[in-house]
Amino acid sequence: MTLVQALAYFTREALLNLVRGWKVSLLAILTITVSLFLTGVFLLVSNNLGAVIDGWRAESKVVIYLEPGAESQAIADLEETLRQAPGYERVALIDVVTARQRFEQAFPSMADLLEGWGEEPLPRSLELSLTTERLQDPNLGTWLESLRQNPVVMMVDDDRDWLDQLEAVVLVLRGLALMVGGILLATAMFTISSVIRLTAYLYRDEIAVMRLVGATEFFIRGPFYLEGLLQGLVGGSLAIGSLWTIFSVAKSQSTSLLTSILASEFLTWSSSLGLVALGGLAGLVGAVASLSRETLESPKAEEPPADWNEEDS
Amino acid sequence: MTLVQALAYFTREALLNLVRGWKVSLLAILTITVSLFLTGVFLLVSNNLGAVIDGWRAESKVVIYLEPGAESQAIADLEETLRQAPGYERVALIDVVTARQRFEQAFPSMADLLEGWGEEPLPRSLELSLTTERLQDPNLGTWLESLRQNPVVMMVDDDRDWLDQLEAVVLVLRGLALMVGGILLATAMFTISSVIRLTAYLYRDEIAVMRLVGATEFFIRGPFYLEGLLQGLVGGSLAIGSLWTIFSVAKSQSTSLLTSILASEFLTWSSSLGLVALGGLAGLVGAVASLSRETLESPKAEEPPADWNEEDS
Amino acid sequence: MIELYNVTKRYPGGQLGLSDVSLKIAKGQLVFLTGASGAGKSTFLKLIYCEEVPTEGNILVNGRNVSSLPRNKIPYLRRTIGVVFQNFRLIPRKTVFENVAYLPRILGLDRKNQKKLAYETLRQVGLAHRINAFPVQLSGGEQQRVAIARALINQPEILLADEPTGNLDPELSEEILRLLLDINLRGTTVIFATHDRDLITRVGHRVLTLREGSLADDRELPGSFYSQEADKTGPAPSEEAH
Amino acid sequence: MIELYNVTKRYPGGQLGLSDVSLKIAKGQLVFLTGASGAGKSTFLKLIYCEEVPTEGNILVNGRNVSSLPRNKIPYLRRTIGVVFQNFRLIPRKTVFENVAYLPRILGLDRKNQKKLAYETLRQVGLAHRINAFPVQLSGGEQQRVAIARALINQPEILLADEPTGNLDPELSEEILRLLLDINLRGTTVIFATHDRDLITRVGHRVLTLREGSLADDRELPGSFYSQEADKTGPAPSEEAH
Ligand SMILES: Nc1ncnc2c1ncn2[C@@H]1O[C@H](COP(=O)(O)OP(=O)(O)OP(=O)(O)O)[C@@H](O)[C@H]1O
Ligand SMILES: Nc1ncnc2c1ncn2[C@@H]1O[C@H](COP(=O)(O)OP(=O)(O)OP(=O)(O)O)[C@@H](O)[C@H]1O
Ligand SMILES: [Mg+2]
Ligand SMILES: [Mg+2]
Repeated sequence: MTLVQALAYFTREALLNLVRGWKVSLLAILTITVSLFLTGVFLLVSNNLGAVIDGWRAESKVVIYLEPGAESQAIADLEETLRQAPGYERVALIDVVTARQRFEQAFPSMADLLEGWGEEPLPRSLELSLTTERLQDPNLGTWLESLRQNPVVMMVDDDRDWLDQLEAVVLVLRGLALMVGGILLATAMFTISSVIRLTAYLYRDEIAVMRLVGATEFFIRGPFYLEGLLQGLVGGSLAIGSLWTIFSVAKSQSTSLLTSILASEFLTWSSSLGLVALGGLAGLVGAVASLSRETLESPKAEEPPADWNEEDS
Repeated sequence: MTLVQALAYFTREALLNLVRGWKVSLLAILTITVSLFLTGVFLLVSNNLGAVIDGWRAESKVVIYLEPGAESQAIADLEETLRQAPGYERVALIDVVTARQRFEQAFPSMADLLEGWGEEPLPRSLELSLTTERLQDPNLGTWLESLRQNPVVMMVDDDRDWLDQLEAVVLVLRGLALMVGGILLATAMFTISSVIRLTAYLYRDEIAVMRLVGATEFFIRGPFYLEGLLQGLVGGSLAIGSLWTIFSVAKSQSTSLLTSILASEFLTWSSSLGLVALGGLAGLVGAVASLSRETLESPKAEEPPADWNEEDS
Repeated sequence: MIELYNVTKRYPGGQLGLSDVSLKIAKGQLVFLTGASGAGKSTFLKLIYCEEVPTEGNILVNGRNVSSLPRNKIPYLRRTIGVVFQNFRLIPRKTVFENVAYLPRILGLDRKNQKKLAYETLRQVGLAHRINAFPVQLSGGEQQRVAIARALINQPEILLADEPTGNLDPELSEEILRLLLDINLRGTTVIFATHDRDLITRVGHRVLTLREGSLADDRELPGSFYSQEADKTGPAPSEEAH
Repeated sequence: MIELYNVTKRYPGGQLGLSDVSLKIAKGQLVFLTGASGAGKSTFLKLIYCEEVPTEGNILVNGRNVSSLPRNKIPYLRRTIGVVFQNFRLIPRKTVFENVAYLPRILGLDRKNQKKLAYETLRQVGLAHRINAFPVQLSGGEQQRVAIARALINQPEILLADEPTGNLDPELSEEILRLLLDINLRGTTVIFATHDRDLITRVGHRVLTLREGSLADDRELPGSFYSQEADKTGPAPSEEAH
């Protein structure tokens, strides 16, 4: 039998098994679907949350308050220094008027307060935007400290508190993500291999008979492996399909903060295909794992005897 | 056969089945363990996160800035009003000196700034702590607005922004919690019933023989139900046990922010027992569900015939 | 008393199992059922213990119409019928003892009496020494004898034996036959489906012959082995099986 | 050529399956294997096709020691041996055709020839009309004949038949016997385990008798049915089974 013939045989057998044992197959497929759906939901939410957090990060700025009497040239020099700095993205000068406007906007009822103070009640400042990488750079602190040595700089407010808080949230979320994701995947694999192992139990008499009438392990296992693979692929596709359906409905029906955060973007094509492939892999691995333990009471090989009549494939 | 005898019979049969089909039982138990462990991890993390958030909430205060020239009597009256307010917990007067100290502590490099301003550069304020329920009360806004009418009040800073942000985070977390938790539970139930259904397939010939030799459904199903229940209870206990082990190790080994947030408190006794009970219930429901479909090709009842020789239990 | 009125059984695939069979079997009778492979013997028996439902006609067992028996009453019918299945149908996860004592057990007999009864019944089929084995650990004939013991243990009103000696050597077949005749003498109606013409001609009694589902022949054969009447004095001697 | 040298088989439970059996069966021989229930007939056959491993002694099939055959070589041994199992062992999820044509199929025979071969073999056992049925849809005797057809389809070098006529009526038994004799005439070594003394005495040939695992008797019986030598001219006439 050629390999092509063998593959044709496996396919036919696997499809027949799927159809004839459709109840069990359905169970296996649905289990895979549920596991992968869960993994998919998790991926989706995690990706979208990640995007939200990245947005927050990008908005964070370093504010450099300037001494009241600082000269324009000194400020321009400072701006130039900032432009040369690593991770530089943008710098903007907030003059006295803008600063006052902002304060009045943010705290309208406290506007009177400014009246009592001098002619420059709020200092001018330079708002520096940095790249995300630079913001996460542990050396950033030292550099900001060095900026403070500049005589025109009164104070540097580097959003350190805010970033620290954000950091904590991100850490918690990523930690959760890793944990839940890992456990989910492990569960999915475990469930799938449980189901396929049970299926192998279900058909162990059948397998024993095949052995007794002279089938090699290749011909016995092939169809089961293919069956596992097919179940996994179908399960994965169903998972992606239902995830997409729910995503679309959620997105079109609701405009709440929650959905906008959690369901703004669907999984990429490669993630989707990856999930389906993962299903297939899980099914295949499950099948291999569940059949590998099945040992036949056979004589231990003491010496390799002469070949029997023929070998296949 | 009395009910006690029947229960003794079920127990013996169920235990025998568990032992004789130990591979399949182990598979079922481990599946339940994994599902419930996952649910437990989720509960644990969610509870601890909830506690952290509640802590943040409790710290949030309403700050009532007072007009520079406000009289002590008027302030005392205002304090009294606040004490009468619903959800009142604590009120503290922050005088000029304290306000200044706080500012200098928070922004040491900006301390000079205060020099240029008048003799009361920062206003006095009343810090009002409210109960969590009151803070979540939608009517709070109106009440705070009414406070502003008071002539001694310059401004009311009610942490609305901070609370809104917190609200969003809480909403996201609770939403995630509900979703993941719901899906997890559904998966656990589904997995358990899949496994028990497969077990029923595995033993369907056996069940058919029991029917053929005259066993009633009561005697056929009883042991299976009990088996499911036992599997669920054992699975649940294993889940709680391993969760506790991991929790203890994580708590003793690590001092990072993540573990301090996620693993500060273990599940309560009632949650733990609830999880074990849930396992038992899942096993039982799985068994019932998986056996209910099994129909026997039997004649349809046209008229209820006279009783046969005897009835049991 | 078993009565069949124009009973036809057509299987879902279109196969004719039984075709328009009418007959009566009196209480306490011993009846041989014979016919070629596929003639409908097993179908006939399956209809009586309600494993299959007739497509047409009615079957009365002790005056009750079993073809319209509600599902929850079937177990009580089956408890009055002992069946030796052609393919044995032992429960693989139960030992010989548990298989044989299954019915007494769920009827609430205490363990000591279960053991006693099972041992006694297994002794009669020559298998007492294998009481704690599992079915897979038995030879074909041993499994068949376990199936016979299970059918006999509860002293059923009706005994349906489907080819109960197919896997037994002649000596054991004789033993089993004597056992069934014995039980028949104690009042149990026995229907014995078999291909063994030798056995039938030696025993005699009523012989039903099926051919392609129809009742081709229903006659009383004079037996030479030992007849219902002649043997009231005690069992006939025979060589031991082992 | 099958050779047994002091073969003992003790089952894990302590049961003695076969005890110190030594014998040779020449290529092309027809051998009857008989003995009481539990005497070790099935064990004897299982050892030859490697379902069980001997506890002691060696078994040589065509000069190869099958008791120390590595697991991956066993299938190739089994393909040269046709086995009619005592409990049939049909694959429930496969049709009669698929069961019978299983080995030709995995050996790479194309579908048309599979069909032809299966049909031809099933016709010989009188089951061609049930080719698309599933095993559960067959009567006991029909299942047995499917098992026989499966053992014959690949024209094995050795045929092991474990009680192949236990569920068949005398006419069919005769047909099957003639089939096996025929195959034997074409060079296949046949070991035929049976309780049917009648059949053995009619056919003759070599008869092995087991008693509690030991070879109690090994003799050549003169047969009256038709002997290996006398029948080279063609099959003897016999009544049709159906
Ligand atoms: N479940 C089934 N589905 C379809 N056809 C069936 C089924 N069971 C039996 N048959 C067919 O019904 C006919 C009678 O079968 P039955 O088992 O009653 O024969 P039998 O007399 O017991 O034969 P045997 O001596 O071989 O056991 C046969 O042709 C058989 O193929
Ligand atoms: N798997 C097993 N485990 C333990 N004991 C076994 C096993 N298989 C067979 N035996 C025992 O070995 C002995 C021989 O069994 P075997 O099946 O060879 O008998 P047999 O001659 O084929 O009998 P029968 O005519 O009843 O089929 C019997 O006593 C049987 O109980
Ligand atoms: Mg039959
Ligand atoms: Mg045997």
